[in-house]
Amino acid sequence: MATIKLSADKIDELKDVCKSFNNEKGELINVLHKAQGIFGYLPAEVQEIIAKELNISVAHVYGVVSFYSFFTMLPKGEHPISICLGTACYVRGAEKIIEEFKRVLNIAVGETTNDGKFSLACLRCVGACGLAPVVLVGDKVYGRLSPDSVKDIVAEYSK
Amino acid sequence: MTQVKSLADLRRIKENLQGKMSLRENSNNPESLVQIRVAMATCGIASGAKQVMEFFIEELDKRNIQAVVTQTGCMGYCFAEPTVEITLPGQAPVVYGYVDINKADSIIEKYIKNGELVDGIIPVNYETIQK
Amino acid sequence: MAKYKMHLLVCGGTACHASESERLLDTLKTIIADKGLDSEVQVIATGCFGFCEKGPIVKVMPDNTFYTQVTPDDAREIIEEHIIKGRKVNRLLYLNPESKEHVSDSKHMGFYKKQLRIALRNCGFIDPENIDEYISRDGYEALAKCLTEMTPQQVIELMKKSGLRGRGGGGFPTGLKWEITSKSVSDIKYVVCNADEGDPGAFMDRSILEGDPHSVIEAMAICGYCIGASNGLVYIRAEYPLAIDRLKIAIKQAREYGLLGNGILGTGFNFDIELRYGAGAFVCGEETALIHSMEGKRGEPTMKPPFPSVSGYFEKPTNVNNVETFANVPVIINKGAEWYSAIGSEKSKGTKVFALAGKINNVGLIEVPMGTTLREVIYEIGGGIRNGKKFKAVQTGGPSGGCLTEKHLDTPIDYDNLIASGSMMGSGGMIVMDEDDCMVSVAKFYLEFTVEESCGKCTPCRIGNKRLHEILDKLTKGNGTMEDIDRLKNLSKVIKDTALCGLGQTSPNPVLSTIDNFLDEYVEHVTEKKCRAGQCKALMQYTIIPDNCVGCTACARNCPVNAISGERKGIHTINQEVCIKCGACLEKCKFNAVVIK
Amino acid sequence: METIKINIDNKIVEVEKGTTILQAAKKFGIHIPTLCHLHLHDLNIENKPAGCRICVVEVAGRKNLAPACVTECMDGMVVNTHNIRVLNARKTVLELILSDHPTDCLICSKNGNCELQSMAQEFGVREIHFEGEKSTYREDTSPAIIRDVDKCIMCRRCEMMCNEVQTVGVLSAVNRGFMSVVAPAFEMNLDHSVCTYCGQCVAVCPTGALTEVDHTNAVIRALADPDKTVIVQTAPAVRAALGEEFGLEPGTLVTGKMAAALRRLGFNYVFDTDFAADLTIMEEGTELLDRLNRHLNGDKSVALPILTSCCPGWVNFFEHQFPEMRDIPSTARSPQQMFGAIAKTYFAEKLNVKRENLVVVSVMPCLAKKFECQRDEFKTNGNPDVDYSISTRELAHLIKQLNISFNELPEEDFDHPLGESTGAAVIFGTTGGVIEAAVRTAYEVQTGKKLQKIDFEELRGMEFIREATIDFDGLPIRIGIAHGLGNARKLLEDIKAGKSEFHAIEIMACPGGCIGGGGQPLHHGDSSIIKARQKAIYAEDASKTIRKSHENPYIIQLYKEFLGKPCGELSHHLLHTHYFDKSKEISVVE
Repeated sequence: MATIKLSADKIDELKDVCKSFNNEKGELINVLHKAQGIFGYLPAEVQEIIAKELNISVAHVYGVVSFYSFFTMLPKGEHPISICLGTACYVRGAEKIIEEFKRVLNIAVGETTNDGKFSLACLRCVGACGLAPVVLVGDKVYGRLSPDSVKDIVAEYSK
Repeated sequence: MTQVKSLADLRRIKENLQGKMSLRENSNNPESLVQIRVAMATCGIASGAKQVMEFFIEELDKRNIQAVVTQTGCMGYCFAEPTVEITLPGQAPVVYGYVDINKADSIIEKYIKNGELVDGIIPVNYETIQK
Repeated sequence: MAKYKMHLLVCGGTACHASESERLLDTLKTIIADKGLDSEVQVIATGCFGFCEKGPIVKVMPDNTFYTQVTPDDAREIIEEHIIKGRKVNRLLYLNPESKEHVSDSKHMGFYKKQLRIALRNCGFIDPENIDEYISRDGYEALAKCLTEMTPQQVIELMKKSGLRGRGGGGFPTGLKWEITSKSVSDIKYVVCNADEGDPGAFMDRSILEGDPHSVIEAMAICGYCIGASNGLVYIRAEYPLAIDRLKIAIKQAREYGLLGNGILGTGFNFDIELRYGAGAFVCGEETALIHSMEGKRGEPTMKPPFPSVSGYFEKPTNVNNVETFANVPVIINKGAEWYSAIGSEKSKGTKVFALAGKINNVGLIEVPMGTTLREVIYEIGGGIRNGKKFKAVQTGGPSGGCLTEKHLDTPIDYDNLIASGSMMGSGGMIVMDEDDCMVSVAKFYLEFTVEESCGKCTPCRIGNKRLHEILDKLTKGNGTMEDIDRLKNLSKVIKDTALCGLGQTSPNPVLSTIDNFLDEYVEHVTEKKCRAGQCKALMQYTIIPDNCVGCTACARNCPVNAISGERKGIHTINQEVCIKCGACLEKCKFNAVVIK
Repeated sequence: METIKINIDNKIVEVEKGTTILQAAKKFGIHIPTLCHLHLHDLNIENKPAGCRICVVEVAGRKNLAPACVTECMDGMVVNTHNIRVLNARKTVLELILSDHPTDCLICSKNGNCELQSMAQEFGVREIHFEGEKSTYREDTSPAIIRDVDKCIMCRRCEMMCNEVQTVGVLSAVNRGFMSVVAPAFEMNLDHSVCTYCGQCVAVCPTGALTEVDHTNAVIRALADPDKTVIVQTAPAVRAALGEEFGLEPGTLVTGKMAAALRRLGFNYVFDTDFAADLTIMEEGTELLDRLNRHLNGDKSVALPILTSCCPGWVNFFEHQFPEMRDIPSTARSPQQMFGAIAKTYFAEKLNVKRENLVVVSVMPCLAKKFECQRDEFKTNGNPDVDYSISTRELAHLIKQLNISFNELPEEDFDHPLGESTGAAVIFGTTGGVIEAAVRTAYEVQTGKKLQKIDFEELRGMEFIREATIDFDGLPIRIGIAHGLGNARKLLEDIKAGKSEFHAIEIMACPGGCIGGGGQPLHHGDSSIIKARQKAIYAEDASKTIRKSHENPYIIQLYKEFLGKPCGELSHHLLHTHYFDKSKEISVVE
């Protein structure tokens, strides 16, 4: 028997989530959203439990998780930074913003800083094109950025 | 909560509401009913519309100006967020762009109190269908 | 209360700014003060009027006089004639290009009628979290009318007559879609609202949901009534938390008012709405993929037929429309099909919302009647190109669309014209590009997007687009050959011809349209190893002109990779092997010694 | 039936409504190439994701080319299957696939048997006009199956088999776009998954992405070792399919040639798994009757129905997915393992050879057998009862490698004592065969009467789930049969829900039973081949003089000399097994 390592209350919380969706397999994506809300990411163990609760194969769950860019199997930083790469942001210099974040945080896109504070990701269009280029820190939107403003944003969360 | 059970119900509610709104507009006491709409879509909020809205609510209260401050959706002027529309009683609405706390302050002091326009008006460039 | 009798509004937009609007403002203020009118007349700067071609602009309030191309030298005449004597300065008035008459009151200027807000009618007007404000603007009147005065078939006929076509990109006639779904026999049917706006650079659906969620709810219920469905689903991007919140509030309020739920408006009609969340997959904008995603599966499209109208969500007949399409519905019902079909062009009725972005002054959400030209949108609404740069192209239709150029500026925008020009309507993103944008890089940018968003199911999209992207990458690095350009064209055609879904079938459009319109730029990248926009780093070389270099060491000190050497007061040189082309030296050099080749 | 007319390549033809362009073309002799499409008519299994886009054709009036595999014919449709637009598109698509495919065909285990390779040959591809990144993945070697997914072309056939037919759910498309590939959860190796090693994924893979673990070299080495006595056993389904590898018509029985070939390969003794199949009937039949009679006598502690246990894919399946029901299947080991156990005890003693020096090789239509023979419970002091299990395909390779002209071989017999078998044993190779064999023996043992009719037609066929009631001289015995694990799942769920009224159920993991096993010559989508093999199996049974297991003289002798009685103590030790709970448990870690 293989064992899965998660704390008891988290498992219960997860099972409750599944139950709140009547353990229906059609609700998989909703369940995954909630699960990512609880754990911050979707480790293999969480996917195993969801598969079991919804009576679907783990491969199916993983197939779905790995399909959608919103889901991640890696823990994000305390302050996840997402840089919008929509067209509007692209033509207004989003690439330079990415370069600056990479330089300031000394990590590549998809990585988390050693202290676990920041992680860097790219996303497609948050629909705030009027403010391009745009960056999200957690849920907060920062717009009209220039490479110079990167340091200030990082400083705001470094305290 | 009102349940709308029929078309007649719906029309009654509407008339009521419209009555209230025109009452607002044609009030005998115009100073007390300045209307302020803050565009609170993602773009607006991201550029600080929430703080601006809170400022208006608190300051108008403090400064004893009776006004209705409401949120609304995107006015379309994304380049100039946060945007705020001010309607003084009996006058055409005026949209201000790039409204931060300072700008909001001068809007209250100059425009709302004195009818003096403030820099940064966004000319309305569209027609909206009337209902 | 009004302290001032008159206001002079001077456009302070970027374009007007460039044409000395600031000096104009100062001049006006000075003269007003000189004349002692400063207690009666206020001069203020405003945001852009959007009419930058004719800037700088001065508007006199309250009489709405609109002066165009005003120079500082005109200031005195305006004040002395108009303000003091009350006589309008005719030569500065806007000249109606058709009637050749001067227009004195700006309310009569065609320009103000360029935009007509139908789908956006309530955005920026009502409080989206207050159902009463929606009702006071005739909200739910259309639903009530349908339920109590019309049969489903009558509503469908009305929709068909209105000429409304799907606003999500495909342009399928909405009424016809409803009719097909209504004719599918099934105990359960679904109304789905596609709010998975994934087109980078388009955000009208988000704005509508954030600004006027009830219009979508009402329209979905009307659709449910027509097709015989009592279940509605909104498939919405998880990246739109505010829209989700507003929609949830709206649904709750509608339920409390009995406008959703059982026995709506005292009739036997039941309808309710649930939310389903997207999870970051552009392909889920395609309706079959969207349905699979709602079923908890990978968002892979399947072949049509069967169409969702026949077999959709859990194999039940499903009507999928996008947010903007739905937002038009209640107005059409209220004002009638004739009213609606009178707006727009012959085959494309009504208005279209565009998200205007990129190198344009007035970035924002606009709504124009179908048939408006690109020129009107870019120069009269969008305020022209930023920083006085030269217009190069406008990209419509997102990753499925193409780049249109100067020669397309006077093309009326509608579904068919855009396709004929090698682009498409898409969901309405409109990205304006200027001379600093490299067209090969733009094509590469879109292909990078498609490669990342391809679901991987069919070969042409999975591997073909990857190869397209690789060839484009090769070109931008200066390693391309003329055969590569041919290969791009041929492969693009095969991908269009063979890909499984709409995403794949349209993904080569950015490549084809840029090759069509900017072949010389492609060729330059190959034969001259040159990128005229200066965007392709690999093709750039930063060098120092010895004659201009004074040896201040600023460049060397700021070079992040120590590629610059030279003694203080001596001539500096850049080691091309090491240079990463970041441009820091160029920025820091005060003597114009650093140049890009 | 409503018919419609279409114009295909300038020929007006009439087809039934609902026919696809591909089907219509085939009917009128037009071969449209396909890659992802797979239709096993006789098994009602179809894979048509319309993903590869090789089968595109031009339909007049349509903007894009249409995939023939899923596009239904419409009245008046004008189709062109081979104009320049179509040919250019197909070739480009094929080149795209090849541009993301290793070009090591010469050393690929699918060389000469690869659908992609044949297509490149047919299309006359001489140059790949696209070059670029190729997807690379870690190779995954499990006890039975090798996944070399660099060679995956995303046809999704394996995924369909694993999920829709077998409902095992190990494989799924993962990631997206260029990175997408079919893999187990978390892209872990198969041996970390609930894979049953049924090998149906391998059986349908058009390329070398999924292949069996090859033991031919190990067998050659053992045969060359002078210290070893090497014996071989061949499963019943092998003889009905091996000929295909040598160009013989599907359904050609090659029992005699196969025995001859094995002898020429150098095996010291050429035996038959069929012998062990007869032994299985003795053990399993006895267990069935024991459970049945106890049940009839009111013993509620006895679980019924009894389920067959000869199929290792099936055993893996219930250990992973229905562990709580692991007391229901018969405890009898599979014929392969019974053979091994007898060979390494009874026969080793007879030869006076130490078990370590006796090498048992099995030739199986199956890949799960490779896993089964490695199970710890089938080893004594680390030495397995069966040393190597090779597939029908591997045997063909061995024969070819050792320069044996198979088709010219004489017909030879198996050796004694472990080579003698009855007709009952032969039919183990097809769905319904094990239970029919069991019925033949159980009937006579239970009733004490001779069967009037040995053929139980009611138990035969290809329907996925079959049921029949056999009259045991007044006692109605309810029999269920399922092949394909998805159908097994349905029966198990019925049992779990208490809805099942069967006394005995036969389950085979592979559609068709062992004749359709994962180790058989590749059918490349032609399911009539599987039917032909089934026919051959029944023909062999009919040709046998002895057709009931309990009448096999060598089995009688084995019990007399060695085992004592069926389900006796020694049998229990050598011929029975127990099952494990292999489900993942969620245990709490604070």
